[in-house]
Amino acid sequence: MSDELYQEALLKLAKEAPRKGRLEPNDASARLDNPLCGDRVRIDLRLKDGRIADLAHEVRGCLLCQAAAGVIGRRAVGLDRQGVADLCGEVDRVLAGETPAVAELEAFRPVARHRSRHDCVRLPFQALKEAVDVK
Amino acid sequence: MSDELYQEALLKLAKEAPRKGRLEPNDASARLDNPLCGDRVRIDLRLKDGRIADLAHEVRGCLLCQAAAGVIGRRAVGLDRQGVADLCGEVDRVLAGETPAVAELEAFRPVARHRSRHDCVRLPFQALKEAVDVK
Amino acid sequence: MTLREQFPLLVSDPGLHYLDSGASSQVPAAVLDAVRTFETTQRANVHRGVHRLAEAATGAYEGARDDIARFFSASREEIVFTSGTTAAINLVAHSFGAGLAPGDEIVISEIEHHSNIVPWQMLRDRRGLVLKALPVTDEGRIDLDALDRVMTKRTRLVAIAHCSNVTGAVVDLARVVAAAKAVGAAVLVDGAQRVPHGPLDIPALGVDFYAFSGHKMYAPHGIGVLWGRRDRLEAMPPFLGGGDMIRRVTLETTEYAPPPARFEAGTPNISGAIGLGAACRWMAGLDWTAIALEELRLTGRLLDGLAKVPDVRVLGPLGLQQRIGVVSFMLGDAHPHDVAQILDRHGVACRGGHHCAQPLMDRFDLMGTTRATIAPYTEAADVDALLVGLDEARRVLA
Amino acid sequence: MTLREQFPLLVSDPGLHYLDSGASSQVPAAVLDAVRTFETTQRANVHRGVHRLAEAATGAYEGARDDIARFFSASREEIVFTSGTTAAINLVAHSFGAGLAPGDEIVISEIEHHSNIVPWQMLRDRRGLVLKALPVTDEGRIDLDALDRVMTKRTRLVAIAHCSNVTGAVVDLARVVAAAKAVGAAVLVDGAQRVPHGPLDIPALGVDFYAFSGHKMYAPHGIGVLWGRRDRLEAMPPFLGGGDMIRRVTLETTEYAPPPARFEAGTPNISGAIGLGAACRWMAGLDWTAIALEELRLTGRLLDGLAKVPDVRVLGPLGLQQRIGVVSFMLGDAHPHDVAQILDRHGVACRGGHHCAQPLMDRFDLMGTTRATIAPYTEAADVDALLVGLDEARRVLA
Ligand SMILES: Cc1ncc(COP(=O)(O)O)c(C=O)c1O
Ligand SMILES: Cc1ncc(COP(=O)(O)O)c(C=O)c1O
Repeated sequence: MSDELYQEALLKLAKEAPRKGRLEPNDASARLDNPLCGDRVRIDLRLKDGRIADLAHEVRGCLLCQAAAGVIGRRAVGLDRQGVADLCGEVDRVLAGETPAVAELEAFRPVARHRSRHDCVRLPFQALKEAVDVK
Repeated sequence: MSDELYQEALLKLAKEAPRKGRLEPNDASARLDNPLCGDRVRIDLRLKDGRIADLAHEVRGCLLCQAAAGVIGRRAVGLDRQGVADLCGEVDRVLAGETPAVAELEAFRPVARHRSRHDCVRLPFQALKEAVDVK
Repeated sequence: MTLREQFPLLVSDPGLHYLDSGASSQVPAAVLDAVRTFETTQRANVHRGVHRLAEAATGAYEGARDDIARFFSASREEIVFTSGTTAAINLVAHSFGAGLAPGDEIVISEIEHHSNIVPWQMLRDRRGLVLKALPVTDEGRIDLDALDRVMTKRTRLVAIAHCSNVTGAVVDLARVVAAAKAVGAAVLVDGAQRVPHGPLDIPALGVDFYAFSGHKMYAPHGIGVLWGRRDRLEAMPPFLGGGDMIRRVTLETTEYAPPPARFEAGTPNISGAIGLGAACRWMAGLDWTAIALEELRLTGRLLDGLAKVPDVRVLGPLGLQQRIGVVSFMLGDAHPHDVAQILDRHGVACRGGHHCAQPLMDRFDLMGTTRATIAPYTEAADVDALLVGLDEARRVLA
Repeated sequence: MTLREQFPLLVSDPGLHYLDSGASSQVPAAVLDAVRTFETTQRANVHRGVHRLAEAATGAYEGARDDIARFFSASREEIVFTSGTTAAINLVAHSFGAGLAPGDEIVISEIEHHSNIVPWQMLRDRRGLVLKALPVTDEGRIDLDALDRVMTKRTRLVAIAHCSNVTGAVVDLARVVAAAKAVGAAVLVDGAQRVPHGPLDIPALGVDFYAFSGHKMYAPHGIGVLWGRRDRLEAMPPFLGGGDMIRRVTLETTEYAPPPARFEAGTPNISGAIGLGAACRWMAGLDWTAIALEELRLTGRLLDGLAKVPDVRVLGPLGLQQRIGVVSFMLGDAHPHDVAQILDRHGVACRGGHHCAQPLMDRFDLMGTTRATIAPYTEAADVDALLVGLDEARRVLA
């Protein structure tokens, strides 16, 4: 596998991220900033029986951050709190250089070697976690 | 000339310093501390027509400081403001490694090489200067 | 030896195009050697010892203060060692700030680094002051025409960057000083970005405080200077309490030492100060007319090159007047982190982000910029490598 | 290689008997090399860059935080880098102090270093607090029996030295913690003199803050640590304002980052932190059981030798229990500067003076003491040279 950060798969995740924008009204919402780079992420959720029924994400950040939001747009609907925690765990695993169980996260494997970019990937997932945890 | 700090001449200046103690009442008095080593000097003066008529010095400090007070005890009576300034100038010269015009200061020549001790020698002279200047 | 050859890191990594000197410069062997000499032949604590190592350490430390004073045409009593620009500005915010009254006004600008914003906000909140900011022009300069409007009789301090760490713009300090003098305000200058670019007569600027960091001017991290006009420093209470800044301590009360010791509590960064002194001596030996010309030439080359790249927009002056070689730009909508990351693949070290100047980013509604800094050791090949890298960045990110 | 052989300065100056480690220790090659490696292969600013040098610098800097945390059994979020003990204590005085109300009480002791006195006096004056001091026994220990009397329901903080830099006495922190807990007060420990003498589980002490300096524990000057219990740090406002300690800055207001970043404004002393991390790794590799035994043996040799010199009086515990190898003494009425100066002629580096502990000097009505410190690299020959030198000092000064 190439260690090239900006592969087709990652660019696609970023550019074709479903569920961009805001969700109004929503049941839960979280906004997070990365103070070092100024990236900002907002996640809005609609919940039903403890599961994510719908969501939207708004990212002002780099491609890695956008691509991470792309994964959320594809994967997070249907998850409950535990499911979100598991997804975040998978993100940590891929950033530690391991093979993720979630196929879309494969595109982030080259990021493992770039510690300064880990937070770019984590930010949207942290926002997602905050949003489900608030509720 | 030996570069030995604690020569007979210096020890003698310190031990046999005339005019130790306080002068009460006095016309002028100055107390100075050296914050780095905690040395403390007090100079009391009686003045007449702008000249030092009598003085006393109280030193809580090292031998160099005591010896410097000893020079003052021997030399300062009779000096006016300018005379005190000249004496202080001589002290600076000897600490810069030059030959002083005042014989007693000869004993301080080895101090020139020990910058950390210059202030020990200067402190009593500074106090003397402050005392005449206050007046 | 060429200038570049004096930098061990640049020599050992010839594929590196280091254009991030605005964040931290590289360091010449002369400075590294001065530090190592201290650590291996003179190391001891300063001021309080009479043994030969303590004498040597004190001599080296105070000698560094002399070297720095000489380089900036200042006197040694005006050189206060701090851990950097940030610490120097915070010192003034506390010690000078202790004399301010509710309703007093402080003027900064929209272009400032967070280090020259946050300490004043905190002071404002502590003492009930008013904090105002000079706006920034579309060209990326502080708008000095606004001085008339912003300065009042309540203005006590103007705190302003000599050179912007984002746009490279150099401010006309004479105008600021005149406006401040007119209302009796003091002037603090954040010189962090100015000092790496050559000698400076600080007292001649007519300002009251001048702050800078060693790590941007070829010296170690963790050391910096607050230059203060003597009467200002003498009038100020201390900031930090501890050893070395006292005249006499009892359990009840403390008498403070005169400046600069009053503001240097605790064991100082001795090796850092020695490194900064060596950096000043090193800089003093260079031909700054030639270097300034070369920096200008390379800045021009960079600006010309950027002008030819589609989608690139420069944030800051497009000309070479009143600017240093700090050049910020945007590549279309691409995030500066992604741009910097791709440049890195070409060995080009640039900084991408908000550069600790978020209010300026807000002013231009930007997430950040990519920033390249021209330093005395920069060569045309470095600039060209950046331009080549940008081509790839465009392909990938556009 | 013996331990001593790892210290370039000691190797290159075999006639030196360095007994001034209480002021600043010497530094092993492992630490110097770590710093040089940073400066020549990784130098860049941290946190804000994505290029490979910035990545390497950030990795080395944050890796140092990990090494330090591990060495002190702490977690990395609790390790705040400062420029030294003095800065760490001032940080607490400002940030923790911001939560105190007029009439609240702070307890220090008569044995403290100025660094642990003056910041509290300044805080007292800023906020109308009451500052109390535990007395010192004739043996040169903090009198913990006075805790009952001095502590009240208004006591908010006890700030105390783990080991005295004058008498070498080690305080029974468990008693202090128990007394503080009983009234709900926090405990700050000045660990400057404790940390050079071996590993320590800081969280297990039960205290709230622990401050120390790198330069006394085999690391560079200009770096130190404030360890703070996580909940304490999280509850505290920042001290210095600037880059890196923010979450978001506008011209109007600023949101602060979580600890430890909240307390690390500005570009940090990167090489210093890396040096301190290397010092912790170096210390972690030593056999501290053997070293402690040897330090004890040499301290005993010194105390025994001093007991045989007429006119010598030791200020501090005469036994080896609950003390480190910091030994202070007076030679008749001789001024400690004169004693230290004569010792220097024998290659013996001792400190003479008030050791930034004037209240303790006042307590014993002394101008100062001569102080020798036993370190891991101290040998019997060093102690013996001191005793020989003292003989001459007696002849000259008596
Ligand atoms: C007990 C004690 N506390 C505090 C300090 C101050 O440390 P620093 O000067 O490194 O800030 C020292 C040493 O000077 C010390 O021995
Ligand atoms: C203009 C300006 N001011 C202040 C600073 C802060 O300097 P330091 O981080 O060294 O304290 C910087 C650099 O970071 C800067 O570029």
